[in-house]
Amino acid sequence: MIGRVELAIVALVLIGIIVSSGAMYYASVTLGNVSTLKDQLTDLQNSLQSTLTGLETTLTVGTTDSVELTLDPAQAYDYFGWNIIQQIGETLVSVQPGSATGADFVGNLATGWNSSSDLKTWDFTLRSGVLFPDGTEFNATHVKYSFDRAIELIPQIPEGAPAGLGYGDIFDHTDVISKYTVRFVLKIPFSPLLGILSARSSTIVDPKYAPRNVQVNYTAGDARASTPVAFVGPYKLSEWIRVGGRDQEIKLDANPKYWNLAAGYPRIKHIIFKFYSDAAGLRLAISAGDVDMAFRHISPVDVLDLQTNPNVKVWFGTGAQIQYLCFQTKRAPFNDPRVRMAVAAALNRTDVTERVFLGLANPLYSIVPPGMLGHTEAFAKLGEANYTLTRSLLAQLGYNQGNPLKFDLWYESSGHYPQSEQQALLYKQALEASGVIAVTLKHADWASYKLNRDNEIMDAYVYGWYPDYVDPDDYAFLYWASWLHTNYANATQVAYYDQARATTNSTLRTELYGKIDGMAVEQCSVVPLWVSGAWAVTKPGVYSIFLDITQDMRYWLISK
Amino acid sequence: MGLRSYVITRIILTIPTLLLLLTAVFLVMRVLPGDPAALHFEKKGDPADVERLRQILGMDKPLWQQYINYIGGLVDIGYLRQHGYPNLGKSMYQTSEEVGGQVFSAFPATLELAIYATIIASVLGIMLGVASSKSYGKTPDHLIRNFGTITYAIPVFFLGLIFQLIFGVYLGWLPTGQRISNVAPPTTITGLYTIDSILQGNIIAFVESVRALLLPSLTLGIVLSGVFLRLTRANMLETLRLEFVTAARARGLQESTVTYGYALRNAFLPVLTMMGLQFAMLLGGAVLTETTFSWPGLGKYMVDRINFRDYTAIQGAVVMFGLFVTLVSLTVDVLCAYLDPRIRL
Amino acid sequence: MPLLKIDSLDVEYRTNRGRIRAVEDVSFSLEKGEVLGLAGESGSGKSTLGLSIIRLVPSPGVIVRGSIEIDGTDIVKLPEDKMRLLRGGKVAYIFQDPMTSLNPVKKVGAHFVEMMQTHEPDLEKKVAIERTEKILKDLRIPSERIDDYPHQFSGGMRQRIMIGLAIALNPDLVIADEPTTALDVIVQAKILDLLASLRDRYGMGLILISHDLSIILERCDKIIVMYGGSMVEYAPNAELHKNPIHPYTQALLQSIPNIELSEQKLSAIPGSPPNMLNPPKGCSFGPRCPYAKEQCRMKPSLIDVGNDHFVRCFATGESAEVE
Amino acid sequence: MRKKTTKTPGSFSAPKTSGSTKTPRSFLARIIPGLTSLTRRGPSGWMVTLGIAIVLGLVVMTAVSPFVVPHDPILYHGPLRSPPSLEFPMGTTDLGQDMLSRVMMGGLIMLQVAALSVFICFLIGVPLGLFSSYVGGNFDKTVSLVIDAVYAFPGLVLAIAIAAVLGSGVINMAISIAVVYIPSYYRIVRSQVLSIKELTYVEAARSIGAKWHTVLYRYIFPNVVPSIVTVLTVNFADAVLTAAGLTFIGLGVSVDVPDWGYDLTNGRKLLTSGAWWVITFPGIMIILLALGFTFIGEGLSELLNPKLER
Repeated sequence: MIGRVELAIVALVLIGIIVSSGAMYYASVTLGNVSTLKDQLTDLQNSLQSTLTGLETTLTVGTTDSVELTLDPAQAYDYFGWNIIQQIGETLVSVQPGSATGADFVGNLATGWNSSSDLKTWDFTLRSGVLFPDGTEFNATHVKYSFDRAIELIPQIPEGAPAGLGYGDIFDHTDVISKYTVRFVLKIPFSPLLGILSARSSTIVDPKYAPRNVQVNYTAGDARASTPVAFVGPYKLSEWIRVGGRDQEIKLDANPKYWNLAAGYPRIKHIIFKFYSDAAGLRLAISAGDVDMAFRHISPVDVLDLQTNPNVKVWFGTGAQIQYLCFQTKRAPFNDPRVRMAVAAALNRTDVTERVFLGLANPLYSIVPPGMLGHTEAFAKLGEANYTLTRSLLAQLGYNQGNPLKFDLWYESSGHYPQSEQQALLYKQALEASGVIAVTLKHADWASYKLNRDNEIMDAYVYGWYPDYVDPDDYAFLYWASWLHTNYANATQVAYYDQARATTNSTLRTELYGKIDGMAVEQCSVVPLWVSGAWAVTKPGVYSIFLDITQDMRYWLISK
Repeated sequence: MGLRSYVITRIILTIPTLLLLLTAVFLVMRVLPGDPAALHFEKKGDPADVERLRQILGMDKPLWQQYINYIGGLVDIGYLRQHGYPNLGKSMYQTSEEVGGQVFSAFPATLELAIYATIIASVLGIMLGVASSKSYGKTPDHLIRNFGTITYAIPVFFLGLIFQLIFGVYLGWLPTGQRISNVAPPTTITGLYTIDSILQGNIIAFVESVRALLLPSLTLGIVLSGVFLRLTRANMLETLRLEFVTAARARGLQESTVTYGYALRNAFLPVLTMMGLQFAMLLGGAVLTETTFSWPGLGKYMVDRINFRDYTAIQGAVVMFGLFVTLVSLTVDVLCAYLDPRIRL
Repeated sequence: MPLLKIDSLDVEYRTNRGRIRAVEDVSFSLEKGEVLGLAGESGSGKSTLGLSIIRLVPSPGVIVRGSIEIDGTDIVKLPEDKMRLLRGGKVAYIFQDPMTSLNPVKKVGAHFVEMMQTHEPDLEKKVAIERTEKILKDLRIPSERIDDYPHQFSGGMRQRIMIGLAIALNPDLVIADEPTTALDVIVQAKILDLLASLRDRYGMGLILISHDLSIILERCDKIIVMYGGSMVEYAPNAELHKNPIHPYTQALLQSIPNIELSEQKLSAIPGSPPNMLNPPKGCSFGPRCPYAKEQCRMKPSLIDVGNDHFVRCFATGESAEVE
Repeated sequence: MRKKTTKTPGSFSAPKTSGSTKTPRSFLARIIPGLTSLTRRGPSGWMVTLGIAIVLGLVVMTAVSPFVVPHDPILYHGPLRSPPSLEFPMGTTDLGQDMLSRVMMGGLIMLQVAALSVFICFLIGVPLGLFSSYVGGNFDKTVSLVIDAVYAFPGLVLAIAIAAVLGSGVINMAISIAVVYIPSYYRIVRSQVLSIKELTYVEAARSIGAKWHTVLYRYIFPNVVPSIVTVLTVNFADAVLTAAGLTFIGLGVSVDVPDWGYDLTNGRKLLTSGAWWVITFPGIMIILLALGFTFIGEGLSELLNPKLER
């Protein structure tokens, strides 16, 4: 009826579509993911499949996470990347699912191990008959190759996991003793080695896809080429789509050559990951039944809300993610331990865990999270919102109502940490309630936050930590970690730390970590704040989810 | 002059504008507080590493040279042919990744949203505009005008949130995020899910992608319909008072023919021209809409990267937006030229 | 029965600033083949009168009283859809400005085809086009220009096209509203001749609206002189010419340059047309009338002075000796 | 008889339509009573009055709120996420803060940003427009080219990019918004000047040797004022919305200042658990503020050039 008017609109739209389609098609061709008929068919199949509910063979998982950059063990240092690597690859040893302390190690690709008395030479007997997809049998050379590669790449990838975990300072070299025996020779006595070896950065790679001196990155349209990990794990990475550097779709298929097939793993044949960019979207997806399981990050509010929802099941577990308050100790006011202690005493952790995390996190009084060896309640000594102590300490230094202690409290504002704004606000309130402290809240996005930290311009700032491996060794050093730029150093504490590394005697280690905590309370260079809980939400029909202290999600154990 | 020569001159005219735009973006992005390269590192800000990053990003060179490389990269056809996207440099946050690739992978989402929003906005806006101009000064006219004014004052993301609240949370009818849910996305051909799914005869995917599109495009469309409404109304009122409209009536033509074939048909050209300009506004709204509906498009990409101070990425996104807008306004002008017989001789 | 019969017609514009009487107590009738002239200054309501005959008085305007009968049917109460088919079909209207009265984005031919098909829905496009070409030929417009756009024609051609559109469905009545005002003198003559010839050919009734009395005098059989919305004088051409009664008519005639008599003094009419928002009481010409007297404060009625001559003035008696 | 001139909206019009006959002074002289008798000017007048009322209302509310709010918008700690009730008419946030108090005080940031950015725009856009269009030539050409390039670009995208570079905070927000809206001032001023420049009384002024700046500010500027006023008010609305947008994507101010934009962003997290009140009320306030300015703007523009008056 409109005639040329319609024509105009339609033409406008069409031209837009055509032009861009041209460009996009061009892009897709040159990127090499031209859709073949087969692709389309499997695609149709998938869509049909996953719309039919109650298919035992597929588990759809929703998450707000995303692989940060790569699935290359020599680089990946983010939770989700590690989680995927764990599904598709294998380490020599791993922590027994459900382990309370995270210290019960079982062999995966290794069947046995022993260390020299000085803890500098470790021999591992390898499992025989483990096959790569192409039929090659896994052997000691693969182990050597993997570790040599990881360590060689450190200078190239200073922000990678092996660098972060200090492989360079720990490993001297790796020897192939026999086809099924490999020896690690260390630079230092290192008791938590099993922990390191269970970390994803120690995943065995497939030389065919893992060039010796180049990091492997995402290649659009070719899942296999996108990761160097040797597909000896329970699953294979069969699809990986990224858009704008963020995951859009990941599909895992059961590995027909998995060494532990006999035990009936993996229980579920296909895992499909759906990526939501915020907790709200994920929460809606699980309550609408769009996904079988929602893991990381359903917000505490939603979790409590979902607990009353009969259509879903909420799983709770042990958390090991901690946050702590750092002080810039190189200048006033925090160059004085008493000031730091005064602030530490005025903190009100419970208020935060109750109001911000609604009880899904717990106050932390030791840098080592509960459950792990060497966890203490040291900081409880300073009390919660213990204003009498605060006032008396600050009084000695001439701070009072009229002349309060003034400083900037910094928080990260781009969602890198959960609800950091609200936390900061409550910390400020608690501190100012003492009447002798005046806090100025400052915030920065994650990148600038790190820059500020390195430039040491922040008086006090909140930071977080996540376990690389389940051992106090991965936590205790935070008190003086150089990259935190607190400029706090304490030879005694470091000495204790090294001693603890040099012994397997757990009572002794417990004692040593206890001492470190004890001194930390006096020094307050870094003050533990809280340790998170862990939770996952699933449909009622999903079983055997282990949320243990390792924080690992082991998809191959899950059944529905 | 023929249509062709008009088009050519029009294209030539856009070049300086584009160049200016690119330069502006470049300058803004280089006037940074702090050292972008140093931002990258989680643990150690080791100067050597920072230097390495600088080299990767070519920031060790003097500014003018960086500028040359930047412009040069954009017009590097060889690179384009090899990768299928222009050279926008490497991402600061994911140094191994090409910004061009990331931007191009995110663009279709934005394009699809923009297209459907434009359709909704223009159809809604024009229809209402015509209606109100026909009932000038009467109640419907006032109602429609107020609607227009209010849409103008609603923050697009607020409307989006309300829609999510109603249709997502309470009624649970429509997905509140993502381009497609429940099923795997169709294989990439155009990158527009609705088109691709049809091309592949994948009905489920089509339905799902439309469901996902509904809320975002409605939000954006409604907010922008106000502008189109206003334009249409004003131009209609102008045209309705011209003599040829009365003459048409005097020839006994149906009122609908007079309204659309005569009045709107003539009022439409200026409206269309303005639409070209408004498209920029639409893209602005798209950024917020994408953030609200976690729509994996260019806007969301840009907002995400702000958190990482990934300036090369932000720059790339902004450039892409610029190119898009230029392309559209070009198309619109050419379309007007084609539709207006008076230009065509 | 007359082709057009208007009886005591009142038309008002109802603006938010008050009511404007644009046409007041107008009555006349017109036979087929007759040419009626409507003369008067701009704002005298002649255009409104013309438009009210096809019931297209612009928006705030309404016909408040009286009847307009075309072939005996009163169109004032006619339902809109019937009225619509009357327009262009039985009654055609030609507008003042040919430049703006064609749709600039429509081909000339399309105007014709569209119109024909609206009135004869089952008419094939082919036939319509053939007819159009024929009409254009009659108007001496090369038929291959059927696919040109209006802006490609000269003013005179466009007016011919408008006329073509008017007669396309050979109507019984054509209303030409200042058809030549926008054109230069030579073209003017051509257009008027064309109208005349068409009238002779098709024998339709023609209403010629113009502010230019001279045109009316040389083209029309009957003449209505309008002032301030009411018809002040109504007479056959010759009668009016030799015996104009109303002072206004006289004044108008005075102001026409006359070729015959040399040194004749042209007189302009003093004062300005009435403000229709609050018109003068009584005779609307009163304020400007040289002969105004007490009684003129009352409204004069239309008086028949014999041989089809009607005048709205108290001066009917004496006026003769004024000359 | 004498003609009565009835005062019509038409006579209260922009120089574009009637500037040639009016000298600037008489025009300004006419604008005052015009504004005082707004409501007698039909719907447009009502619009303006309503708009002014809304804006003033919100400003006053923000100004007095610190003294009248029931609770401290930041520190108060009530029940978490409780829906609207007698005690908390607008409910509470996830931290148990009283929404009513937050809504009452939350306008400050918006108003500051909007005002500041409009001020900057005005300060740069208007003189630039006046000057470049008056002198014309290459200077004018170049400036116009640059301005048009900026104008053609998605405003919000640009604002975001700039804000991302500058970082958060009131002033930075204001600057990034200003950059986006300067063109609209420049363009309107320029188009106006170009038309007025040629008018007889300006020519006259020039011919009697008035200095260029005198001509610019005594003769031309006053005639541009009305259109500037219109742009200004509309721009206010835009600034408010853009500011809200920037806050929404996390380029806003710190958490210890009550702000509508922040509540909207934060409330989004609570949406899924059905806490509608945290976003709804601040949202409405933002809409009201923007609406107020829009009303003023639209009303004015119709009063100033009543094209469509029949």
